[in-house]
This record gives sequence, C-alpha cells and structure tokens, in this order.
Amino acid sequence: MPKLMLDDPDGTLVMLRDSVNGFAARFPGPKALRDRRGRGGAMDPQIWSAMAEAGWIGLLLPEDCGGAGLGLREQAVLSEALGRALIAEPTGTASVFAATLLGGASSGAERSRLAAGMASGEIVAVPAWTSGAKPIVARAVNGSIALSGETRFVEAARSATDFLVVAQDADGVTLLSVAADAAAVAISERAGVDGAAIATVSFSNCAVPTERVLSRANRSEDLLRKAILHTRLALAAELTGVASKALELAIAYTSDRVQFGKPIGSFQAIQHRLVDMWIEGEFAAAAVVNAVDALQSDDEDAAQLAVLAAKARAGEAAFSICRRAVHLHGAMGYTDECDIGLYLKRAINLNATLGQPEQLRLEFVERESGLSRGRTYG
Amino acid sequence: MPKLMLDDPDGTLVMLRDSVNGFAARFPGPKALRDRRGRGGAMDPQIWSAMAEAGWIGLLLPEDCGGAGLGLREQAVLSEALGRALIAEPTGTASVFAATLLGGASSGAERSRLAAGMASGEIVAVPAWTSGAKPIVARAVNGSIALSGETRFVEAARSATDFLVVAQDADGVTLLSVAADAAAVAISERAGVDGAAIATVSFSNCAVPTERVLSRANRSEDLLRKAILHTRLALAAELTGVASKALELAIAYTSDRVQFGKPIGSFQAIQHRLVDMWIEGEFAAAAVVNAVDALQSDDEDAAQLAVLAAKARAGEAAFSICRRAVHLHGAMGYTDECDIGLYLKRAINLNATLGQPEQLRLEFVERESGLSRGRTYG
Amino acid sequence: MRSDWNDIPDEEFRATFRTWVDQNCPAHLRYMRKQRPLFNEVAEWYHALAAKGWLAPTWPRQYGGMGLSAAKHMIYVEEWGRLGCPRIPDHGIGLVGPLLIEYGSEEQKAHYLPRILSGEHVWCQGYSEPNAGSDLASLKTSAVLDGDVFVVNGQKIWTTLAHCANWIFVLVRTERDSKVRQKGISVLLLDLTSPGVRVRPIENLRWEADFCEVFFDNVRVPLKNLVGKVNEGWTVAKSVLGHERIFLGAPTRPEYALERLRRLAEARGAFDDPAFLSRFARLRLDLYDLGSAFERYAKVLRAGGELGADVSALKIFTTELYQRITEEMLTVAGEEARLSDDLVAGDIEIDAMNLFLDSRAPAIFGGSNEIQRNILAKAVLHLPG
Amino acid sequence: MRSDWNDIPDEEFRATFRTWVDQNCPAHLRYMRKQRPLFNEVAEWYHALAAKGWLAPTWPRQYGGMGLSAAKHMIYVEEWGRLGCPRIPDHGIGLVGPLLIEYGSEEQKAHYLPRILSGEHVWCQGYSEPNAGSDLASLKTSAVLDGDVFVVNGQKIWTTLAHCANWIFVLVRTERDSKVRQKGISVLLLDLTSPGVRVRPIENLRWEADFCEVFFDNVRVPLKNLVGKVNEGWTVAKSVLGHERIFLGAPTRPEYALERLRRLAEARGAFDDPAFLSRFARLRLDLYDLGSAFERYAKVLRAGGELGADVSALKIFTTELYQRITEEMLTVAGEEARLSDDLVAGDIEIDAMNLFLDSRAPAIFGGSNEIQRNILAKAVLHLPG
Repeated sequence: MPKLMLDDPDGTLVMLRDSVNGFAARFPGPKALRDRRGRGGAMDPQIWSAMAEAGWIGLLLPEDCGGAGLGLREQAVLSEALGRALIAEPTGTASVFAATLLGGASSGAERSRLAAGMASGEIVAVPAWTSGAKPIVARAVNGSIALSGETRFVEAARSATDFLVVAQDADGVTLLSVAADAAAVAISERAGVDGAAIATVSFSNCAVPTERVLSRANRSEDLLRKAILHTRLALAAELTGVASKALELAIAYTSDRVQFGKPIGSFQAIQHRLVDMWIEGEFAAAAVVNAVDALQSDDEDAAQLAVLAAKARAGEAAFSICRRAVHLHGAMGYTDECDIGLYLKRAINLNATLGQPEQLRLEFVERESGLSRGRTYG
Repeated sequence: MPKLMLDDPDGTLVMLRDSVNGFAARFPGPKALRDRRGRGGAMDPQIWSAMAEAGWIGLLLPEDCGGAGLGLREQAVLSEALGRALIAEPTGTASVFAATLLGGASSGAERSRLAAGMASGEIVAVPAWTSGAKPIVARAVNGSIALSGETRFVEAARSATDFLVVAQDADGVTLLSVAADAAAVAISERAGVDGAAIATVSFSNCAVPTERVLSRANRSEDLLRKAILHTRLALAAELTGVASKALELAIAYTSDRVQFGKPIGSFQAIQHRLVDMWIEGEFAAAAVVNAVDALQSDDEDAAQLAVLAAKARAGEAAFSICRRAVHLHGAMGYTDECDIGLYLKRAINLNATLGQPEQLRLEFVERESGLSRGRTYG
Repeated sequence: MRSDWNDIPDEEFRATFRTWVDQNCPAHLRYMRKQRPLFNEVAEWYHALAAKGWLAPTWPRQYGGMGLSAAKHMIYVEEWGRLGCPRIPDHGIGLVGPLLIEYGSEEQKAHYLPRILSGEHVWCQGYSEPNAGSDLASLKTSAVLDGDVFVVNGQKIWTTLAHCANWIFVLVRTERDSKVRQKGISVLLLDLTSPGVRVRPIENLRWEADFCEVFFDNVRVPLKNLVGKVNEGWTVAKSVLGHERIFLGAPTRPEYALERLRRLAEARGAFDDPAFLSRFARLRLDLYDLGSAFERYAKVLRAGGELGADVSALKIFTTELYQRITEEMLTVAGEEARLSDDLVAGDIEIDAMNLFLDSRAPAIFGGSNEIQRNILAKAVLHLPG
Repeated sequence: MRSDWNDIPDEEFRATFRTWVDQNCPAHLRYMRKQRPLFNEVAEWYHALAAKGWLAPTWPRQYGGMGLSAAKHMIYVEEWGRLGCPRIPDHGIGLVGPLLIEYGSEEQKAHYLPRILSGEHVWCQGYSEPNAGSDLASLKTSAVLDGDVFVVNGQKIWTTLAHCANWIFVLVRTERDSKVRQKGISVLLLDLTSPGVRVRPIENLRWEADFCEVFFDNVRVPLKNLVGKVNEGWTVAKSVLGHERIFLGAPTRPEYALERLRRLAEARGAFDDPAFLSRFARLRLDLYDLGSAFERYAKVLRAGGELGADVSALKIFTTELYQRITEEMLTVAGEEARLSDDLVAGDIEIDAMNLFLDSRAPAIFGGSNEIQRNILAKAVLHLPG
C-alpha cells in the first residue's frame, strides 16, 4: 500500500509507526470517531492525554521548551500513521500549528507554560485564526490588550484551555494566548462531517494581559507562514494515510465479496479501478516525501511549492480514493456501520482544511510564475 | 449504434440514408479523404457534382429558387449519414451555410444564378466569414463596391467559384457574392488535419458590381445568425455520424482481435469503456434530435440553446469516442492505413469548426442566464 | 363514473392533475430533506390521494387505479416531482399491486389490493440478502412446506422501510437442488407481525435509517400466500418493473442538486470565478442533455412502444451526474465543506453534505452501475462473452 | 585510462557530461520534431559519441561502454533530454549489447559489439507479430533447423526503424508443440540483407514511417547466430529491460508538451482566462508530482536496489498526462485545431497536431496501459485471479 518512503537510518520512523499501531489497538480510531458524535463533537480527554504521553503532541516543539526536538520527517510519518488508524484528533491544528507558533515565539514564561502544558496534555492550545478572513483586532487599553473580532472553522474549541490568537495591531501581526474560559470569549459550534464540532470563536473586547503576548509584528508573520506550511504538510501526510487505508479496505472487501461465484475483485473493471486508486495513492505519498525533502533544504520558495503540491495531491487522492472505495463496498459502503464511510468523511474534513486542491494548485502556478509575489498567506 | 431517432412517416429519411449508403459504395469516404491529401486538399469535382446530382447540395434552398424544399430534419439525417460514411466534403459550409444565406437573400438574378448553380453542382459557393474576427469592409466606389479585409478558416477556397462575403458597410452587415477568380482576391492555404486545405482569403480593395449584393443590413444580420445556427446543427449531426461509426469500428475490431485466447472485447475493462462511449454517442444523437425539434418550434431562444448544446455534446462525444477508438485499435490504430485515424481527424476538424464545446457551453449558460443578451453571433 | 384519463389531451391532464395536487399536498411535506419518509410522516397525503382515487396511477380502474398509459404516467410523475411532493412508501402501489394484478389469484387481489389503497397494509420488498445482491439468484432464505404452511428461515437486507411496513413480499428458495439457480425460487406474501420476524434498521451515511435487515426464524406463512406457481417465482420477481425502469433514469435528483448548487454558488460569489462557471456550464449541459436523452425514451413509451435494455444509459448517466454535482458543491463550499450542517446561503439553507452523501446511493441501488454496464455490453453492444 | 565514472560525484559528472554534449551535439539536431530519426539523419552525432567513448552508457568498460551505474545513467539520460539531443537508433546500444553481454558467446560479443559502436551494424528488434502484440508468447514466426542453418519464415510488425537497420534480433518459434507457450521460443541474430527478407514501412498517424513490417521467406540464418540456448529464448527476450524500465515513465514527453502548451497559451492570451488557468494548473501539478514519483523510484536505483512491477505506475501516468496536455493544446488552438500545420506563436512555431497525434502512441507501445494495469492488479495489489 502507498506509504511515505523516507530514509530511516536509526529506526525512529519504524518505532513511531509501531507505537501508533499499538495505540490504535487500545483506542481504535473508528470507535473513537463514533463516540465523539455522541459527545457532540468534543475531544476525548483520555485519548488526547494518551497521545501527549506518547510524545506526539507538540512533537515539533524545540528542545529548549521541553519538546522532543523531532522534525518534520517524524511529524509526517506520525500524521500518516494517525490517518491510517483514523485517530481523528485535531493533530494538525492543536499540535502542529500550535507547536510551530510556540516554537518560534519569544522566550518567556507564557511560552514555557504553554509548551510544557501541551507536551504533558494538560493544556490544549488551539490556534484561532481564519485564512483570508477579517483579522482579529488588538488594541492597547489600560496596560492590557483588548481583542475584538471572530475566527471561524476552529476545531476543538470547546476542549481548548487556551486559544493562540493571531491578531492585527497597529504594528502588524501579533500572536498571543487567551484563556479559553475568559468572559468575553464566545464559542458557537456547528456539526462537522466527521463528528468533530467546528466552531466560530468570537472575542468581544476581550481583555488579555500583556504577559500573554507571544510574538510581535514581523516575526509573527513569518511564524504564521511557517505554521501554515507545517500544518499543510501534516494534513497532506494524514490524508495520505487515510487514502492508503481506504484503498486497503477496498481491496480486502472486493477480494472477499463473492458474487456470480467469483470475488468481485477478480473482475477486470474493478481491478483497473483499484489500480488507478493505488496510483493516486502512490503519487500522494511521493508528493509528501518530496515536500519533506524540500522543507529540509534552505530554499523556501521550493518548499512552499512542494507543500502546496503535496496538500493538493493528497487531498484530491484521499477524497477520490475514499469515494470510490465507498462505492466498491456496495450497499454496505452506504451504511454508517461500515468503517469505509468514516474514512470518506475524515478525508473531506482534512481536504477542506487550509485549502482545497483547486485553490492550492492555483496558488502553486501563481507562485511559480511570479504572477503574485505579493501574497504571503494561504 | 447511436442514430438520430426522428419520425419518418413518409420514409424520406430512410431513403436519404439508403442513398448515402449507395453513394458511399461508389465513392468510399476513406479513399476520397486519402486522395484529397494527394491533391493538396482541393475538392474532388466529381464527388461534389455527384452529391449535387443526388440533390444534397443546397438541400435547404427553398423551392422558389430551385431547391428541394426539404428542411432541417432531412439535412440532419443527411449530415449524419455523410459523417458515418466519412464523406468529408465541405457540406456544412458550402451547402448548409451557403443555402441558408441564399435562401433568405433578396430575390434577384444573382440569387437565382447562384442557387441554380449550387443545386446543379456547377457553382461552388463558399461562405467567406470569420467568427469574432475583424469584418471585411465594404465601401461604395464609383457605382461598384470595394471590399477590403480577410477571412480565415475558409474551406475549399481553391475550389470555390464564388465567395459569399459577409461584409460591414456604413449601414451594417451586407451580403454579396464575389467571383473567386477576381484579381484582387488572394488565397493562402494551410494543411488541415483531415487533408482538406484551410485558407485565408484576402480582398485588397476588390471591386464588386452592385448586382452582386444579395442582402443588406438588418436582414443580413438575421441571415448570418440563422446560417450559423443551421450549420452548427448540421455539424453536430455529422459529428454524431462520425462518432457512431467510430464506435462501430471499435466494437468490430475488439470483437475480432484475439489476445490471450479471447477477443479483447470480452475483457470487462474494454466492455465498460465501450459502453461509456456508446452512452456518449446516444446522448449526442438525443441532443441533435432535441435541436431539430426545437428548430421546428417558434421559440428562437430555445432553438439557440438546443443547437449550442447539440454541437457541444456531439463535438465532445465524437472527439472522445474517436480518441478511445484509436486506442482500442492498438498499434493498428496508430497507423495511417487504418481508417479509424481518419475518423479521429475528421472529428477534430468538425469539432473545431464554429465553436469548440467549452466555448459553446459558456455561451449556453450566458444565454440562459441572460447575462449577455447583447451578443448576437458565435 | 368519470371518463378514461387516457382520452384527455396530455396538457389538459397535466393541468388538472397539477392544480389538484398543488392545492392538496400539504405545504409542510413539500421538498422534504428525507428521500424516504416513513408512512406515518406522510400518511395524510397518502389518504388524500386514496380518497381522490389518484393513489395508484397505473393500476387498472377496476381495481381502484387510474389506469394511466405510460405517457400519462410520465406526466403524473413529472408534476409530482416539480411540485416537490414527498415520496410515499410506494412498494404496495408500485410493486405488489402490479404483481398481484398479473400473477395473483382472484382471492389475493380481492383481499390485498383494497388494503393497499386504504393504507392498512404497508408493504416492503424482500429481495436482497447479504450474499445475494447484484447476484440475486444466489439467495438462500428458505421456505419449506409443512402441510399447508411454508416455514421460512433466513435473512433479507437492504429492505427499504421495513421498519414502517407490516407486510413484505419476499423471494424465497423452495427448491435447493436445481441446476439453474434461477429455478426453485418462489414469491410469498408475508405478514411482518408474524412470530419469528425481527426487523433491524440500518443507519446510512446520512445518519438516517431507510433500510433494514429482516430476519426470519421459523416464520409460518400459509400456502395461500404464495404468488404464482411454486419454484417459478423468478419470472414473477423480475416482471414487476416494466416501463417504470425509465424513472430510475429520471433527471429529478441532479435537477434538484444543480439548483441547490446554483443557489450556493450565487451566495458565495462563485459565478464571478470563470473557472467555476466553466465547470458549472459542463454540469448544466449534462443535465440539459439528460433531458433530451430522457425524452428519447419517453417518446417510445408515448408511442406505445416498450423499452429495451438500452434505457440503462439513463440510469448510469443520471446517477453519476448527481454525484458530480454534489462533489462540485463541496468544492464551492470551501472550508465549509467540513460541515455536516446545512450551509446558509442568503435566506435559505443548502443541504450540501446531505446531498453529497445521498448521491452515493443511487449508483449502487437498483442494480449497480457496473451491473448496468455489463448488461449493456451484452444486450445492446453484443460484445463477445 | 580514465578513472571510473561512478567514483565521480554526481554533480561533477553531470557538469562534465553536460558541457561536452552541449558543445558537441550539432545545433540543427536539437529538439527535432521527429521522435525517431533515421540513422543517417543523426549519424554525425552517433559517431561523435562513439569517438568520445560515450555512446554506450551502461555497457561495461571492457566492451567500450561507460560502465555507468543506474544512478549515473539517469543523469546521462536527463541531461541528454534537457539539451534536446535527438534520439539515436539505439536498439544496438540499449538492447542487443546488453543481451549479448549477458547471454552471447565470446565470439558473438567480439564480433558484434564493436560493429554496434562503429555504426556498421544498425539493429532493430523483431518481437511483435500481427497476432502477437500484448500476448507476445503467441508468436508464430518459425525457424526450422536445416543442418547448421535455421530457415526462418513468418512476419514481424511494429518493427521500429527496420528500414534503416541492417540487422534484426528476432524472436522465433523453434518448437511448436510445447504446452507452455513461453517455451519453444529462441532468439536469433539475423542479417536483414539476407535473401528472402522484405521490409515494408508503415506510415503512422503523423504521416511518418517509424515502424515497419518485416517478412521472412525461407531466410537462412547460421546456427551460430542463435543467442543462448535453443527453445529458451523467452527468458533472454524478457531480460533485456532492467532498470531501464524507469525511462518508460520518464516525464520527458509531457514536460516538453507542457512547455509548448505554455508558449501557445501565452501567444493566444489564454492565461487571461481563469478557466484555462485552472486546467493548466492541474496539468502543471500533474507534471510536478510525476517528478516526485519518478524520484521515488530513482532513489531506489541510486541506493543500488532493483525496481519492482510497481514502476509501471509511472508509465501509465506519464503517457496519459502526455495525452491530456496535447488535448488541451487543441482546445487552446480553437478553430486552428483543424490544422495539421504547426501553429505560429509569436516568433516560434508550435507543433500542436504533431504532438497530439504522437501522444496516441506511448499509451499503446511498450505494453499497453491496459496490460500494465493487469500486471499491477496481480503483482502489486495481489487481487484475486
């Protein structure tokens, strides 16, 4: 099955994959995903702590704030494995995005508090930022900072202990943390397709102590760009895992299901379709590996292109493979009891996060042709 | 095989189809098409006269100028049959377009001369008009009319006896005929994909006697719109015939060709592809029938939409069916000796004439939504 | 007694039908999100149709039907759809009625037909089994004759609306050893309230239960509930769909979905993006041409002809178009494609995810599109075996 | 004697190779329209490579080759492509050489290898027959031993460049009755100037003849021209493609075509149309990702590994991408898509129709994409038979 082919000289990657498999045996992804719907989309604190205990939350945090000092190769393999196992916690945002922001933030007590809490699982730090939307405005008022505005599509908002808010002040972009239970913070949730609630988080003149500022203009802009880059990579890897497992399920089902005296997987039209799905999965895996490699070079332009391509390819592949896998499961695939539908729904969520393929492809060609060098984010 | 399903109470349509089959036995389409390449793309006068003799040239001419008084149903069935038989003469332009222009022109000696000559095959009247291009300019000079400008993508220019020129004068659009051998007419040819030469015809202050004016402003605009409408219908019908025959050839070849001890047409992946090709062909035929029906109602808007849809569908279907049919012929399909490639090339020509599918579809939705009621042609 | 509907000109019939339906179908039942409402949810509309005598369009008038020709029936279905009337549990009307009228005994007709019209009997259809889907003839649910009673054991699946039905017409194997698998199958009318019957609804991808598993554990069915001859049920079972196969290919679903896409795209400003417009135009033309293709087959019916296997082209095209339209909705939805909640678009809500998930089903049910292509390859293109 | 090429760092090798090729490959031979020039058309470049010792990249150095590793060979091929060097008739270099080096006798190696390098022998490959294409093992051309001479009768087809070759290595059936069809096949080296040989070029869709039919009528071939053992030629025949299978999936053709599409689109103003831009972006990303996928297999070779059946993914993707790009060219060409002449785009000419027609071939040759999918289904996905 399609898989990220990365050098693994010291066996770290094999260990990571094994530990996810062990974890999935204790906390099977499909069951957790179904349970989450019953809870109205809130995170399962037990699963998140166990993930933190395994060292997966804030994997990208640098060692100077208690992180494992592991890099994007490890994150990609972890995300891929989580995708395969359908461990559908908000790893992309509440771990990768958050850790990239914190990792580059100014040293200080707040950064240390958040980083340590993330790694231990006690703090759930959820980024509050919407691509392309009107930014949250930060004003200095009486020695504290007042935030106004709203962010959309926030995952796990109700489970957050802190929001990492990207706001606009007079100097540019500023990054600060806000206690999730602050009075002037309002959360309005809607049901997500894979059972996770997706929220709009509003700040109505919300007062934040200046100690909670994590990074100021210029630096924050770079940080945000980097956080998007890393999160897209992680999402692409997770999508690749989802796609690969969905393909595996489709192969198993069609090899098993007998009609007209033969497994339906022996019919040539089904075989060719499975081969096409497999090729898409292989291309997704290769695109993610290419992005991992590019991120390890010094060429930021090349890395941006590679990540755009990887997220676009993996998103398209996962959506398309899962759709066809559902179809190949026949009537069974149309039931909620069959896991394959959960993979489809997970693929839809991840594919729609931080840019669908069409948008990413257009950004790629614009970037490459230098048509719009001015755009920085998204 | 896909076929235009039209009521045929008096058997006219069956007779038309039979007569094309008889003709094709005398003048096999693929052979004529190969011969034409050897002649540098010029028409075969013998074939054109025989077509005129059969009553097919100027089929749409009204009875008042010597036409058969037959209508678009008959033209559609004729064009479809010619497409099937790959009788690749410029029927769409030098018969349908020309006859529609002449049929609506003002009565007079020139109209009668041209109509009679077309029907007898002695005159080859070729429309000289380019969609969307800078129009030919007509000025009154010393009691005659001087034409300047050029038209592109003119078929059979070298074989024309007269050009039917759509020109712009001070009052609007005027239609007139120009002797093809007039001194100030220049023809520059390029090779077309199906062996027919495609020309640019230029008029350098070309003097034309006023007797050659066929129709003046207002009326000419309507005429041109109608000519485009009829020609697109005829092209759509011809494309449907090309598609249907290409599918038939692909079915015959795959039913015949044995590999691994079985005809390759027994392999399910091939069967499903052929079924998809057949569905496209059926939809093309249904779209053309719908357009024929719509043209017989009084609702011109509905007719315009139906014709746009038919030309788009038939063009896309023919191109796609022929491409896949070539592939299904394996290495044989890649040779010039095998007829299937000629069908592909013919489909490319007809599909590119008077609007490719993408353009026609956009025009359809614009028309339907009333976004651009201002545009009249093309 | 009123005159024969088929003698009325089409447009007059259309107007008459449309006017009454528009006035009598309750507003709160129009354009329901649910594709398959339960009987109780639409009972008032069911009874209103019955009272008017318009519940059974194709049954002969002697049995309380309208006796419509195929052409008139198409108008009936078209107007029904255009007015957004809900689908009623129609297995009794559409399947059991015609089955009994063709193969049932006089006693069976006299007993069952009025009870369908009154709504006393709500029917479901027991064909598919876990290992007999596309390959229906491999069904295993058995019926063994014990005196004048069949004892039924086995399981059916994908039994639509079994949880609101009280009767099932069920295909059973009455002869195990026949060489031709299509032999040895019989059709029984089975009371779902009999001891030994268990119905389990199955939730679908849209978190609704519209089909069920039905288990039979020594269920006793009187011999008189056999339809037609014993062991010759295959012909009976296969016969129930006549000209109605055209409706599997009706443009209704993609038509509805495209309109929703248009509204969503307008609300999101997507029509300002020519790349979207280009994709929309393709979908729009596919729908338009589907109308032309549908008309090609409808003409055959109007002329009194019968449909061949080629009508499957419509089923394949319409179900795949429906999917492509709903996939485009998710593209237009952008980040909101992550939601299962409906999307707000101006003053209406668009059920994008509901439609996307719903569109997964028709390509499978009623004979998967792969099976349809197999049939077309053989029956229409005559490709080698 | 120069040092081992494989000891030189990759980038240094690349630079050395590139510099010399750029200086020595004649300008008029760069970026030829013809995919498959005849020997005479590129002879000067062939001899220049031979004189430099760079004609046979993968042959061991003892036979006059460069002895390149798979990794270095990839660089050789990449730079060759980037500089627009013409393909030379390479059956001798790429197929016959490796075949003889692995299976040939010492006499055969000593006789034939130098004549390949000198250009005295120009080779072609006689595998396919009219009824043995995808199903090669069903070949029928026969060779019957008559003393120490094989008498060959039959016909080959799709024999690339046979009309400029003077030798053919040909698969023949030497044993008619074996149960396993792959048995009883042998490989012969056959002089095309022998009596009884007739070569007929076949014109292709692009009105060029790059392949031929070859007829054998009692052609006499000395026993010493047998390669390997009699009746065991299938293994020999199948072995000649090793790591070079990766090049069937190289992005070269779509890369070239996309650049032409870009130029045409610029000249026609198509980039102002966001709908085109959206389609272009998809093609561009397909090409970019093809590069990533190619790299995944190239890494295996660089690490000294061997390629599995999965490398066919590249062949399928690259050939179908090539087709989609050239189809888009015809869309951009608008009414001009009717021309077979090249299209004027600013100061260059774009061979849109030439590329469109050329792109029909690679999806068929080298094992049709259907055969590739069959292989992948079995060998990689392990689907049931």
